[in-house]
Amino acid sequence: MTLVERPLPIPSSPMAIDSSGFVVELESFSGPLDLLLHLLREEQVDIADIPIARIADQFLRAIHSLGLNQAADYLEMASRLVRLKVQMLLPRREDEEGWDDPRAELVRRLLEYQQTKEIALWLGNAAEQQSHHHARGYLPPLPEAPPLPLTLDLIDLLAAVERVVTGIIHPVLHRVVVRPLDVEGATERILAVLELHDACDWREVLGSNPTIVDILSSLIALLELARRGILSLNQPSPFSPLVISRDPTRPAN
Amino acid sequence: MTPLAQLIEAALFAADRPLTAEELHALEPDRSVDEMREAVFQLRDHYAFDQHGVELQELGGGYQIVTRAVHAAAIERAQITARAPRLTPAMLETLAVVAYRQPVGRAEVEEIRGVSASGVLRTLQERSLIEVVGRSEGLGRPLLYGTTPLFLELLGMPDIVNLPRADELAIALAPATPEPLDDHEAAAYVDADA
Amino acid sequence: MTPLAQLIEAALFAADRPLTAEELHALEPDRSVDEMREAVFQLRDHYAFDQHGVELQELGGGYQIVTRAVHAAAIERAQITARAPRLTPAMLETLAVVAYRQPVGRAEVEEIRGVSASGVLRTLQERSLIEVVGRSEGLGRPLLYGTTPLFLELLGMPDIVNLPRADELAIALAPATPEPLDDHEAAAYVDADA
Repeated sequence: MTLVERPLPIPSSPMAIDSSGFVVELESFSGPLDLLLHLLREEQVDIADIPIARIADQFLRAIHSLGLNQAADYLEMASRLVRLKVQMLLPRREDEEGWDDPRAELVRRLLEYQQTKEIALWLGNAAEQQSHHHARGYLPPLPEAPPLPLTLDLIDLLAAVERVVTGIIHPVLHRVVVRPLDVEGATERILAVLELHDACDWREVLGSNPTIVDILSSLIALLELARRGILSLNQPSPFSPLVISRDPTRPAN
Repeated sequence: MTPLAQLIEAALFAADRPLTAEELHALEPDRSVDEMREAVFQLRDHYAFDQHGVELQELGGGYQIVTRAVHAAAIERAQITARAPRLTPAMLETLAVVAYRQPVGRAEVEEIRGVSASGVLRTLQERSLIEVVGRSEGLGRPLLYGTTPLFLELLGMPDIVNLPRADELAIALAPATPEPLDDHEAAAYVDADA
Repeated sequence: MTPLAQLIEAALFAADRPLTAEELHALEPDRSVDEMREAVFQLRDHYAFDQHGVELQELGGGYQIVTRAVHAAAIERAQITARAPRLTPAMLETLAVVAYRQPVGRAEVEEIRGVSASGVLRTLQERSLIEVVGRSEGLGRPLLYGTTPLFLELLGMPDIVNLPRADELAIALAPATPEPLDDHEAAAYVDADA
């Protein structure tokens, strides 16, 4: 895929620009796939070769102004796009055979959805045409006759049960389990290692038999220390180990 | 038929009430009311001359196309105009609640469906699909409803126990708040990582 | 017009929906269904030949008299009757999926459209454009939906087979798509980098 960055095109209708960036009127879209197709059309790119990174960024920007009733559907698509973006950005080994394009599933869904939209357009036109024909307006009163037997079947009744049940609002309880991360301890451990060495390997700061909590604590500590300029993180080449080095301008205490 | 008679035929057909000559005039404001009236008579004569199954009647100062009386008996016999009345969604939903929760009071039906239920309950009662089966012990001793033998008959079921059990339905009717992870499981989950 | 065509005209005028040849047969059980059908076509030809304001359409497996499209503008301008409310894009897309995949469950509709579908399915059901046609064998035995005769009536179609075939559409689905990376492989792929 091409990762050549072009300046973002000025979004045209149904997008509108305001001072805070651009705002999408999501009412104009019938769902995340519709919005995605719109962005692809704006970019004039082939569905079969989607520039995922750029489209994912635009999608995230577009849903920024989302009304909350549809949020879940759009956010789910956003997370898919971000995941695809990550998969596309991961370097590939030269010797890798038969690499499956992670975008294939999205492409299939977009094509299927595009076909659905085409049918919907056809149906809409047919309904529009037929709306020019009016049926009989006046209906004669029913003749005085014994009422016909009611019709009731199990499928109708069960459909009604489902409608009732889905209409009931259940309070949804989430229990968040707090996992204690020891970022301070990890920070101390990393600084202690860097006291002794100018540079070290990621594994050296973890200690022996690290738990997932240790790994996460160390990762956050490393990122925080890098952000504060106390150390720098480097990966010399794809797939090589990460090198953690003390900021050369800061002498070891 | 002249174009004006065609237009009048279409309008009288689509209208749900007799139309006066003035109302018909709105169809073609360029023509006079008299011209419209003349075209109406042309349509009437056409129906009579060609022996149509319908005729044009003057009713309450307006005009209307009606079926000729001679066909009324055959149409009624074939019951073509009547549809077997189907239950509305509101009736079905109320019936669903009563079937699965009986004996059940109005308040509970309203709480589950989120709308007032007195009208629908009365209609269902009039149609003999539900009946009063007792009174609750609660405040004001409200009436309790249950389904009738006719209800089972319409569903072709020998007994109420033949209804699919609630736990066989996609989502169980029973009060179903999703069980949160209990403390024991949560603890086990954390331990597994350690 | 023949007496049989007259009777059919009267019956079609009195009905609020398309009538099938079998329903019309109940008007004159002594005649054959084929004879009834022939008389229907005679009526249709009469309307066309005499340039009536109405025409006979084949809709949803039956026959119905409707006004000719050329008069629609005048009828609506004169406020004699209103046009049916338009279908929203969400409703049209959902109808497209149901029409081509029926019988189809809610999950499949949601998978194709990428949005939750329970609200729009319910609306279409309340407008009698789709109906429950059965239950799937799958987990939870979800309800399956199909289109109704009213759906065909609304689109002016005699039968569901009159929908365009998939290969007549501009975008035909690719016959085979490669399997996407599944979670397991994706995880292994990331691990290889560590």
